[in-house]
Formats: sequence, structure tokens, C-alpha cells
Amino acid sequence: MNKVVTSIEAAVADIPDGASLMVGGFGLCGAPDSLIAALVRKGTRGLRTIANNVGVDGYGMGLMLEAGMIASHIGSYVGENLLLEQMMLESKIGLKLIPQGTLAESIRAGGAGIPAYFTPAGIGTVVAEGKEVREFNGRQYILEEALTADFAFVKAWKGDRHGNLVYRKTAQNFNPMMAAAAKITIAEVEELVELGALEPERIDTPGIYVERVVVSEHKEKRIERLKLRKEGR
Amino acid sequence: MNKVVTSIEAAVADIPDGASLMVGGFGLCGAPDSLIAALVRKGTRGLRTIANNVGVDGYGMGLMLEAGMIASHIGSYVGENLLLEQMMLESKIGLKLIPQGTLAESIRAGGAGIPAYFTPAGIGTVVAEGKEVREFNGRQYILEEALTADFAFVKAWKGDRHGNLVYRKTAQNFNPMMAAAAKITIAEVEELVELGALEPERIDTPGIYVERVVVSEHKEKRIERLKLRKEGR
Amino acid sequence: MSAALTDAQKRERIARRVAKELQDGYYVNLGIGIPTMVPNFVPAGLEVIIQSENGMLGVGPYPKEGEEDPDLINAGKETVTEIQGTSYFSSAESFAMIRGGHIDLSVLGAMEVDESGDLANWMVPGKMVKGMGGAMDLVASARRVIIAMEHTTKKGAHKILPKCTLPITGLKVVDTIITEMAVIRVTPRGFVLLEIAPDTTAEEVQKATGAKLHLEQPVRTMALD
Amino acid sequence: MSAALTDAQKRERIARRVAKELQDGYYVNLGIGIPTMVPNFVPAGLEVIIQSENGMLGVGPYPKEGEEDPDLINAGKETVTEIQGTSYFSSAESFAMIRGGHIDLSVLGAMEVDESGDLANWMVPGKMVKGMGGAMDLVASARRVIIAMEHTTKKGAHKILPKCTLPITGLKVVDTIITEMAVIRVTPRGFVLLEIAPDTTAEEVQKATGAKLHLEQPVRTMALD
Repeated sequence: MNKVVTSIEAAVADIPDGASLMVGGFGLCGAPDSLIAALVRKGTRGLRTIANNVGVDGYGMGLMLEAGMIASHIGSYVGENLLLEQMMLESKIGLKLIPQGTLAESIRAGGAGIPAYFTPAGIGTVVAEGKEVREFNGRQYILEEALTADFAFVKAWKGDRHGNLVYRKTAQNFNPMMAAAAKITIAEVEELVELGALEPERIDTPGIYVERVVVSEHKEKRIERLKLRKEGR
Repeated sequence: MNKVVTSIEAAVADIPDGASLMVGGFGLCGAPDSLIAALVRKGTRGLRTIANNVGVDGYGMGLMLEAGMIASHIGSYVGENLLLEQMMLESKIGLKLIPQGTLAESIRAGGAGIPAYFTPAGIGTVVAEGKEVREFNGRQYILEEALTADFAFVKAWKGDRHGNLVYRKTAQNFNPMMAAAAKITIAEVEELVELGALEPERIDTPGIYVERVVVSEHKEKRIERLKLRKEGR
Repeated sequence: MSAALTDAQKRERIARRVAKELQDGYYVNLGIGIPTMVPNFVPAGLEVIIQSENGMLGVGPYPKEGEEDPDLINAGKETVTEIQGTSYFSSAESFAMIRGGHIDLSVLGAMEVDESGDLANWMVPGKMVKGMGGAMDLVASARRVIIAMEHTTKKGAHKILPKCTLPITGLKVVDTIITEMAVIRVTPRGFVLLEIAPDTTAEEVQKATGAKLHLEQPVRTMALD
Repeated sequence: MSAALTDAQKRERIARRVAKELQDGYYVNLGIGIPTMVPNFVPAGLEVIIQSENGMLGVGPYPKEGEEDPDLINAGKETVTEIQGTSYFSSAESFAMIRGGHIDLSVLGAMEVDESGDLANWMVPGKMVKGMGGAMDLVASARRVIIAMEHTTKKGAHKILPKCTLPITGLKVVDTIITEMAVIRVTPRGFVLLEIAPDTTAEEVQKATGAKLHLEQPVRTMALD
């Protein structure tokens, strides 16, 4: 069993126009930059994307927006994409915003074989419109359905040929649930390690969820909002 | 913030008769033996327990059965408890058996604020009786409700004073979900370590889920079914 | 009176007063803006653990120059640091923690709060939609929600109202409002004025508020030391 | 004929034949009993990863004496070992993996299987109730379910039936039945006999079976090398 693909191009080669695609990351942190860049080069169109954000203007998933590759998007926050506003005004993209916890849980449910679940987030808001609301123990909850996708791009710190993945610090975010929720999960890893090198209890995403592993081409990680503390404080 | 309790007795002192109690472990593996033993010594009665198993006859939760402390039990497998059969025949205990995945997910839901979710496990079986069944994407699913408890006993390998816990190998099992699903979670740890000694990405149960940490008195762990390989094979 | 304060002074005052609501061992989630400033004013001796919904429990201060790490950010996407006892987890686990009611206190900003405790802080119709992020999950499930905000808009318009006019983030979710002018509790009888700043009066606070403020007990002076 | 085999020989034959269903890279969950013996017969060169529902992916062989570890067991509560690439996780994650359809193949024993693919393997009314454990989750969600069992009961009673008589574990879940006598596929038309053991005949297999076996294609001899 060897899931390692030797080129980023080959890893994304079979993604067709119109595919649904989950993309890991919270803002630019833990986002699969190399896979996104390869897909932009390939020029796949009509994508239905699911991701917490859409990168920023000019970087990450923002490049997919600019290239007109995204037909519709499901996420929780798009405040860094001025381009998106214009595209929405021109009806060039469909956008569905849902609470971040609902996004995370619906993707988790998609990978876990749970078609729907109840959550209190969004009761009384636009999020609840058209959805079943039911009371449990005196409190109201919304029925939310699972999210799945044809493909997922995830970004890990280390990975092995079985597809076992380990994330670093807050770069984990949406990656593990997306790995489980897509039919074909493609993992971009900073470092490919020997099988057996990862501590079995430290593995965040067991290889069963991953179809392809490819080494990242992006060695430099971009910081979205650099905040520093004054010395001595 | 210091959640460390210095004696096992003190850790369980406020558990009243009739309390609901989750107990971690899969069989004897990863079970909180010291906390169970302390509760047996205390003699709390009328407990409504939730655990995958009920220990074995004469050990672990089996001691609670023998002492007549358990009024009702929710679990998935009780094949190691001959005593239980007699108690059921004499209506001395209420027993509810549910699929192991439903048990795990209902406890996870309880800790995660999800009051109910749909699962395919048990469709067409006694498990589905009296429950809502709904179709999603052409398949039938059962609506299952969350499980929570007043107290949880969990067993960890290492823990710190914030209640951060790390489990070892398959001794993890039901412990993390139970830690999150109970109002008061009491963690029995093999080793109490300094704050900062646990690798932040390796922490299985963040301290937010744990109210009390106590060092285990059971230094020896019992093996339920010793199976050995012939040398050279 | 409060109007004489600079914006920065108002914000610091609000953050200082919010910090007084903290207790040892509290798990707290802080929204973007004023709430982010609260950790600077945590009383000595209190251990308060900050949760960030992007998957971190135990958020430390901003890094020193050269110690910033692109893999270590808060929910505002700002670089942060670890503390002793920090743990990391997925977004699903993070919101399980939030939804499950494990967060003692959530402090957020607001555009409008009304006397039912309804909150509006995620969108203005006609303006660019940014998305609700984790706000709806947080207000629906935190044990207590404090709104930390300037008492009125920059133009002096009311933000504390009988009924929210903007699309809401959560129904009956706000427990307390802390502004540069006052501390106001949301109760079944409406808004109750608990404290006023030393540089204002109950009358001024009422004038800056769009809904009736009840005075059920002697109004104290806001503690700001 | 098969009846001449010892129980141990029957069980080994079944496990050998099940092993031929494996493919490189398969993720497999194995029930208690005969299924547990399957890894002994995995063809050389195939990498098959065994999942154990108590929270382990990559189950290795039983430990050598002195290497047993109470914290390292399979779902049958037997001591096992790690392999290179093993990972551990919680029971919730384990069943998320199972329920989510990530397991390629689940091999279980059975008390009864019927021609709709219904399975009964968890309780006999009037006998001590042991509980279903993870069986209902496994059969509801694995991509393929193979039943590995002796063709009849010890007393010679039929286990392969037109309709299950015992409380069922799952509806329409069984894909293939592998016994010491035959390999039988469950199809929309009922049971189809695919292979028979070298020491029996199609007539003998039909006699040992409580439901009609269809012969839609030439019946092959069970491969057992």
C-alpha cells in the first residue's frame, strides 16, 4: 500500500469540472496551498467548494475565485474577500454562509455516516429558515444535514505512505473532518516520513481517510495578521 | 487552578445514591479501577450506570454489581457477567443494550451539545422499536438521543493539574467522550505530571472537560484474555 | 463625561471592567476587538484559560518579534503563543466544546442588543456579507454571554434597544452588557442598570440608551482600578 | 465430505477462503471467532489493515510471551500488538470510521442468514443476553459484509434460511457467506452458489442449506491453497 503521489499535478489530475471540493484551513493557516495552486494551473471550473474561508484576495483560495473556478461556496466567513462581493452582485457565484460550528459538525457528520443532527446554533436567525426545529429538554434545536464532497484537499505537517497524518498547532482546524468526509482525500504534507515514524497515539488522521499523499511545494507559510508583543511585557 | 484531589476517597465522596455515572473502559482495558473500588467501599446505591461493559464477575464494575449498587445499566455488551443474568431474572437491575457505535456516538453527542442524531445502526431490529425512523438519500436511519451523566469516572495514562489527559494505546476507548458528557468528571491517572509536560497536540482530553484528577492506586493492570503467539511465527 | 474619552480609552475601560467578571479556573472565549484586550487586565493570581474556536485551549499573549508562527493563530487570525497546559484540537472538537456548554463565559462585541437579550452582531443588510463565523454557536451555548462594546455608534446612535432591527445572531442569549458608560444586566423585566462609570450619571446613560433602564437597586460606580 | 473434517479443520478452511477475498490496501474489521483467524492466511505481498472497533487501526499478531500489554487489546479483549503505521483513537472516532463507510470489508460470524441478506448473530431468546456490541454498526455500514461460519449448527440444523427466525442484527446486509462447504452470494434473486469445497457436491450443499441455492453459473471448486 503506497498512497504517495510524486507530483502535485498528478495528485489533482482527475478532478473534473463541476466537482465538489472541501479545502482545509482556517484563513491561511493549515491550508493546502500547493494543491490549490495546482488546481488553479489546471483550470478546473464550476467547482462547488466547502471551506471555512475563501483564502484572501490574491492568495490561497482567493486565486480560485479570481480565476472564476468556483461556482458555489459553503463557508462561515468570507470577510477577507472583497472580490467575492462583486461576484455575488453579478450573480457569478452562489454563497451559503452557515455557523462555523455547524460547518465543522456537518462535515464531521458527513465522514461519520450521520446524515443529520440537531444543533442550537442559529435558532431564531436566518440560518433556521426552512429547516426543521424541534424541542429537546425545553430547548429548541435546528436539524442540520451532513456535508460530503467528491474531493478534499487537506494540509498536514507530517504524513506516511499509509496516509496517516499529523497536524501542527492550530493548523489542524478543519483538515481532519474533511479528510473523512470526501470520497477522494488528497493530503499535502510538509514532510513525508517513514512508515512507523509517527507515534500511533499522536496520529490525528488515520490513513483510512486518505487516498493520496503528496509533498508540499510551498515551503514558506504566509501569516495573515502578524501581531507582536512589545518586548518585556 | 488545581484540580488534583489527594485521595481517591475524597474524589468520590459527594456521589449521592441514585446518581447517573459513566464509567470508561472497554472490558478491563482503560477502566478506572481505583475510583470503582472507592465507590464500592463507600457503598453508594441506586446508581444508573453507563459503560460499554460491566467489568467481569469479581472485578471492576462487576464488584458494583455484586454489591447491589447498580439500579440500571446502559451498555452494549455484558457477556462477561454471569451474575447479571440472575439479577435480571430477579428484576434486580434494569438493563438497556444498544449498539456500541450508538453508545459511543450518543455519549459524544451528550458532551457536544447535540441532543439527537440519525444513525443507520439497528434499522429493522429491536433497537429501532419505538424510535423515529427517517429516510435520507434513499436509506433509513434511526433517531438516537444523546446520553449525559451526573458523574464520569475516566482512566488516563498521564494527567496534569489543569485536567489535561493523555491515554495510552487502546486504553483510550470510551474515556474521552465520557469526560465531556458528565457534569462532574473525575479522572484517575497513572501518572500526575507537571503542567506543560504534556505535548499540546498529544493531549486527548483537554482539561476543560475534567473537574478532578486523582492518582490511581491500582498499579497492576489486569489482562482479560491473554493470547500469545508461538515463538518464531 | 464618557464622551471626553478617546476611543482607545473607552475600549481599555470596557476591557478592564470585563476582566473583573473573571474567576479563577474560568474557560473563556473572546471575540474580535475589545474582547481580545481583556487578558491584559486579568487580576493577578487568577488562572483564566482562553479558548479559541479555531482549535486551541490556553491561548497566550502575542509573540515577541521573531517568535511568530504561521501555524499558531487565534480565531481573529492573529499570531499568538502557547501557555503551559495548552492543547490543540480540530474545529469539530472545538465547537463540540462550545456547543456542549463547557465555556464558562463568552465575551463578544455587538451592533445591537435588545431587552429580551437578543443580539445582532453579524450582518448589516445592504453591506458586504462577511459571515457569522462562530458567533451563533458561541452565543447559543456559552454558560454566560457578556457583550463588550461602546455604548453608542460613532455617530451617537443607540445600540441598546427595545428590539433589534438588524438580523439577529441569537435569541435571548445576552446576560450582561459592559460599555464605557455602564454595566447593564438583561433580566426577565428588561434592562437593569447595575453600574455607571465615574464620569457619567444615570440620566446620561439612559439618554444614550434606546430602551428603558430599570433601577432596581442602588447603582454602583463601575470598578475600574 | 466436509463432515469428516474436525471443527478446527473446518474453521481453518473457512478462514483460508475468506483471506482470498482480500485485496491490497483493504481496511478490514474482523469479528470474534473464525474471522480472527483470517490474518494468518493473507497472501504474501498484500498489505491489509485490520481495524478493531475498540479504537485501533493496524492490528498486529498476538504478542510473544512477555510482550503482552494490558493497554493493547482487540475488540475480542485479546492481547495483540502494533504494526508499523498503527493508529489509536476513541470509540467515537472508531465507529465514525465504521458508520462513515470507510471499512472495505467486515467479516463476522452468524447464527442465521437469510436470502434477503438479513443477519441474526446477537441473541437467542430465552438465553442469556450478551449484547450486540459493535455488530449492528458494522453490518449497517461496512462496504461489504462477509459471513464466515460453519454451514450448519453442531446438531446439523440449518443456518442458511429463507427467513431468519432469531432477532436480527441487520436487514439486507450480507453480501457473501463462506462456510467449510461453499461460497454463497446473496443476490436480489436469493442465494447463488458460487463455489463448493472439493470434498462435497452441490447436492450435499443444498441438503445442508435451508433455502434454495440458485446455480446461475458453473459452480467452481473452492480455492483453498
